[in-house]
Amino acid sequence: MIGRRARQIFQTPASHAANGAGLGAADDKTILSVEKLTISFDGFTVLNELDFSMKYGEMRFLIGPNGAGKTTLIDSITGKSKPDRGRIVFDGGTDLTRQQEHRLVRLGIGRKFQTPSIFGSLTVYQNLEVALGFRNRITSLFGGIRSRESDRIMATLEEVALVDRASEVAGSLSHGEKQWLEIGMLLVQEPKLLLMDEPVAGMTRREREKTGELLQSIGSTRSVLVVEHDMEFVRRFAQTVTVLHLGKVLSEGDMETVQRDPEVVRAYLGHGASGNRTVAESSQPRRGTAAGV
Amino acid sequence: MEVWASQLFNGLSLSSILLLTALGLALSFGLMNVINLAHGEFIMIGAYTTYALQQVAAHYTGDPQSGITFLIAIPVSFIMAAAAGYLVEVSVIRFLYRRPLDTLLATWGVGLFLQQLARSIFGAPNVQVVAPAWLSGTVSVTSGLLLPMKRIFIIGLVLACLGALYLYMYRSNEGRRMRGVMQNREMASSLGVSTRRVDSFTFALGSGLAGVAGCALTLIGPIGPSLGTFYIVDAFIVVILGGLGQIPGTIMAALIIGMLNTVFEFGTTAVVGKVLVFAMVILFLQWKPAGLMRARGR
Amino acid sequence: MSVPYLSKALGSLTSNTLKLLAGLGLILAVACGSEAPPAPASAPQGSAAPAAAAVESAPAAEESDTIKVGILHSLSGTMSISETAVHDAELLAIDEINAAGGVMGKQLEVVIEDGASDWPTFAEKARKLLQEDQVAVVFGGWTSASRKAMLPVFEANDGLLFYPVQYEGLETSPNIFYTGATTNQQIVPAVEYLLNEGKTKFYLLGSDYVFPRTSNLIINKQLEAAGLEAVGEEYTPLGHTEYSTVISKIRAADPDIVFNTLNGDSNVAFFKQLRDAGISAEDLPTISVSVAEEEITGIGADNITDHLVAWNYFQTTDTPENAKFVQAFQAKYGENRVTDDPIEAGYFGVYLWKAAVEKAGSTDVAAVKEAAKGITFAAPGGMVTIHNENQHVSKTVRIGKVRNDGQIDEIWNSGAPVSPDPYLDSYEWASGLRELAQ
Amino acid sequence: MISRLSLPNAVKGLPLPSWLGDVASVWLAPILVLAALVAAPLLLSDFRVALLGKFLTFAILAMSLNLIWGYAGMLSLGHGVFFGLGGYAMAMFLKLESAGGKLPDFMFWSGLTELPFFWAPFQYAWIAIPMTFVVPAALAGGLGYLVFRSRITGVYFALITQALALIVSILFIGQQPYTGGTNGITNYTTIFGFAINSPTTQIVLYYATLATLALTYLLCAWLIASRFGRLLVAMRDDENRVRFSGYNPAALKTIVFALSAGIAGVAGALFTPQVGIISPTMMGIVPSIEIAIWVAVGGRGVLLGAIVGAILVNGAKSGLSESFPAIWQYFLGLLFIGAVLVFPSGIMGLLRGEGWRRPEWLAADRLPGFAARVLPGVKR
Repeated sequence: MIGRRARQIFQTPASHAANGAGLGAADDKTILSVEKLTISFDGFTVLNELDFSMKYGEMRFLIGPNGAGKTTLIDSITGKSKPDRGRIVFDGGTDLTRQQEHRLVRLGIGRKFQTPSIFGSLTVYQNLEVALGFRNRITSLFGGIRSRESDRIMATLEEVALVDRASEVAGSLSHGEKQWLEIGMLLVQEPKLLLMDEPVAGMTRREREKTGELLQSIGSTRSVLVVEHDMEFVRRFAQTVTVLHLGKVLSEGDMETVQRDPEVVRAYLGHGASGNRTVAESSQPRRGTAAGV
Repeated sequence: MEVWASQLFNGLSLSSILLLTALGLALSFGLMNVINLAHGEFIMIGAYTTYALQQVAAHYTGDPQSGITFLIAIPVSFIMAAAAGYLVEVSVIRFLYRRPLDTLLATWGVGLFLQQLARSIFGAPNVQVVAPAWLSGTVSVTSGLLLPMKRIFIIGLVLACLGALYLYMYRSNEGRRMRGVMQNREMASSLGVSTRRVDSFTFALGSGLAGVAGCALTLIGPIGPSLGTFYIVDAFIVVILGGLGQIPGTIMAALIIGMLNTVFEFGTTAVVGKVLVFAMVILFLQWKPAGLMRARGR
Repeated sequence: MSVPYLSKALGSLTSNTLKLLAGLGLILAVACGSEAPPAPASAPQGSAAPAAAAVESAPAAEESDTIKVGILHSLSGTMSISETAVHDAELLAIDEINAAGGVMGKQLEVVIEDGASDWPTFAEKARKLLQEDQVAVVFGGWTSASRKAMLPVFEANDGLLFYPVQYEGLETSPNIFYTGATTNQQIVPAVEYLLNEGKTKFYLLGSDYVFPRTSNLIINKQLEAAGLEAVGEEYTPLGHTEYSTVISKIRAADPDIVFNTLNGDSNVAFFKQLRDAGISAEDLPTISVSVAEEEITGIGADNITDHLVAWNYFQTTDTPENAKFVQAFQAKYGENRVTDDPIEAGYFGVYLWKAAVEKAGSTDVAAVKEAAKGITFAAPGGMVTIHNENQHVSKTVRIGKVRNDGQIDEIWNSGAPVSPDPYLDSYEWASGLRELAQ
Repeated sequence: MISRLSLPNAVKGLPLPSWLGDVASVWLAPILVLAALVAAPLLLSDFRVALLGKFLTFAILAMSLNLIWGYAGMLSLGHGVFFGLGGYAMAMFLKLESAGGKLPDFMFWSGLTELPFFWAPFQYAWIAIPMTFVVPAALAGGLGYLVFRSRITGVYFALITQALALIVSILFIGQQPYTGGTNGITNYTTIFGFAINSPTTQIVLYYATLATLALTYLLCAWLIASRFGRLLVAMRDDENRVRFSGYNPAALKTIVFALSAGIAGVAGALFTPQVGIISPTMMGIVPSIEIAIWVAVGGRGVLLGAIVGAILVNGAKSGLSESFPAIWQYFLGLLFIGAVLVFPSGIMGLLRGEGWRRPEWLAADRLPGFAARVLPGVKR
């Protein structure tokens, strides 16, 4: 439980300055603009007037100690959590906060979950097929698939290196392969903004490396927001990093700058956790409310 | 006004019966996520235990109305039903954890089996349990407001069960282990708690409470092989409305359903009253799918 | 079809096919079920006496030595609490008849089926008895619903059903003999009795199904004719066990008699809770038409002492036939067993059929029906006579008061058997019932 | 219908055209079953044919439940209601035909003097027969929309549909003037002018039921093989991922639930004229659970499983109750326990040799094992 006093301590001028950069920046280069977003669960404020924005084609890493509100932020962008106040403007105009989840996907927002979320009893190919079909009219659900679509699926499988396993039941894949499959399912939908919640959690070193490269190639063509605890991974692949703490943006910039920010250091140390979190810890499922316990 | 006062009491009394039948379910369904459709048959076991005990006692003492026999029947019913529950858990349920819908089908089979067993042992017709003399009669509050002793006794019994359950769950080591397993199975297991043992115990406890309910129900209702079927659905509705795993929620739900049912039934008919209550519960779940009491988030 | 499950290798296809064929054979075998000879009659309760005599007679070769008869009651499900006893009584009658040389020198062979308290099952089993087993007659049914479900089957297959329970009347099927009371042999005289006793404020309480609703329709007409109106009418779902609110309503309506048409288990709850509420038969008497000695056992005699019941027979009915019947019944099924009206009606139904067959000299349905007209039998409850047209029986109406040992003291009877009048043609206030009912 | 990618390797290795393998593996078993059922009336007595005809309506019903339970993972314990509604719609038509313009008998007993307005349209076959599908589908659609919108799944869905069974059966029993009460609606004389009880009519009804069963099978097979079918399986595996793939699971589930209910209704419509009665006992809690048992015994998620399960369990029920009228419920109880415990993938699973192992999706049930962690079945 983090007390009110602690919260006051961490609301420093520095963080306000960082927020300022995002405010009113909804120009045509901004794909996502979160404005004064507040969410609370059972009276505990998880996001506190949060301001945050991202540009087209940008790959952003989101870090912060436990209970900082990272997953809640992603939840609210994807419609899973409804905010108490504030707006989330996407792609030049749409307010996301009152939309149903599946509509947000149709707008072009894809989300990867912490634990791989795939269809275990369908084949890898069929997994992508289901993901691809989301824009179809209901009537076309009853037909077979077209060759153009088949090509798309194969191309995506190539991208996530699962071509060989196309006809295997997805439930039999390794953990890392499942994560890639899930990423593949997002890619095949060609989203404008991709949200990834700890994509390398539970992966081996080699798999992490491969995933990082995959992320970079994805990030070159679209906007990607990655929540990650693995600092080594962040250091290796991040360009811009946003630090979230107690429901506010604490610091923003490249990894170097952020790491040197005294507020950030204090936030991590003050919370009793080191910057180098272990993989095991970061793969623990967490909900915003857990911070209250 | 006496009509309303007596209706209030009727509502309370119905609530106490609902709670008594639902309490065991709140454990097995609420805490273990086992849909035990044989719960009604454990109630039946309690009722027949009371009957059998009374027959035996009457045979030796010649006095079927002995109040002592009935008092002894309460713990004996608990033990018999708990033993049956333990057997069922060990032989069937334990293979089905994590498959709640399958527990539903299997326990349905168990229920059929137990009903037929009762029919084979005690015969198909209803049997009778003679209520002890001290439970007959009424307590008169005013001249027009008479409260049946049996109803008061059942309300007291429910309170006693709740008290005992509270003490068990929060004051005993066994109960602490149980709560631990229910909240985080893996963690409890890694701390050396035998989750197998706790599962069997919890299920037996839930069945035992059904047995107590069966014993009490002999006072006011029929005692036959299909006795359980009269109570099981209402009990499930109470647990669902209360919210899974929430004993306080179950208590609240029993009170609400009992009161509403009584009011509706008084205002309309028994049939319409029942339908209205179910419809309201479904509508309520639209609004709050988790029931009255939400389990804490993880 | 989902591919990963289904597409096993083609190589194993042959063996799978074989297995499937075996499975199909199994299906058909089961569907053909017991083409084998039916199970011999055996008492359903473990406690009961040995099987009916002589049913072990060799099947096909000497088939003309036996006559097959069916018994179809609910042996499982909620209705089994009432129906098993009737089933027992019918078996007793068949045993007695077999022991005495059978019907026309032939032994009766019983085929027992379980209606399972489910009406479509009654229809299915009735069809099975008639078409597969080709039984000469079926004794069975309890609820009106089960009779209504069986009726078209008996009519289409030209079978014969003896139905042993009092019912709501308004029915005459050419293929059914009704050995229980119709309304003018139970409900109508009961209301008349109560009116004569000076009761004016009737409260009608029943389970929510056809018998109570039709009965109350008739009672309301009857009260109307007497210039009265029921002070309350209440129905509870079948299997209802919570009566405190209903009792509050009754109290508020302040009747001087409750006319009770509740069914089965609900009676147990109602009477226990009525007594708990401090209402004795002295304060407020009830008259029940579905509570007999068997039900009283389950209710507990002390809970229903001094309340009234209307029937055609009580275990205490003082006839030599009854003394013999009660003794035989208890000898076969146990000292603590009781007899009651439907049990008696089930029992003498078998004898009525025997008499008709012997008179007709054949088990042919048309011949038996013709011969049955006017046949009489000295039943435990007194003389019964099959009516010439409507195939109901004349029986004596009795009203009794429950004793604290569970037996019933007769306090009034109709003197002579009352002729059955299922459409109440002979009552002016009931005019129009027949036209509308047909 | 089957994507080439998913063909098992063993099939690829054989010198046969691959489509032949597909056809054989997918269609051989159903064709054999169909052939047996077509031939059955030649081998069986009238009574057994009528009985088998009843089982076939149960097979259709089981298939409708299998569609939503076996594939989409939603166990409805209210399917008896939909079956019953279809049966009642048909019964209303038959009763009006039999009454020949007069008021049906039970209405009179209950004090009605004229036909209720909603009964009137059912005298026309062209309204009554579509209604056997439409009425249950509409009820399921309405309830499904409410339930799925609030993301009620799993155990909760099962219990809510069970409550539906209770409410509807109480309502039907209570509304005697309009529904015939406990008795239900019975005693029909003719269907389209033919005597309903004549052996010829019954044989025609049998084949009509068989044809409906075959059509339903084809419909389900086509659905399952389509993208829609994949989506159903996908929802069973991970509803959240379906939602975050841009679909609206509530809409998809409502559609399939309504479709399933409609099929159940058609099964009920075929049941009524063959058995000669429809009553609220069919809509209560007990039959609805039994339907699930048929599917479980036959094999969940296998189309043919539902058919085999329905016929076998009901055959066993009839056979056992005929041979052991007093104690047959022991066997039934044990069969149910065994079906779940010993061969969870059902008879079809046993036949395919996957016998005692259980399918992956069953072991990893969608519901978290213990309720103390967030509520099972309710995704918030």
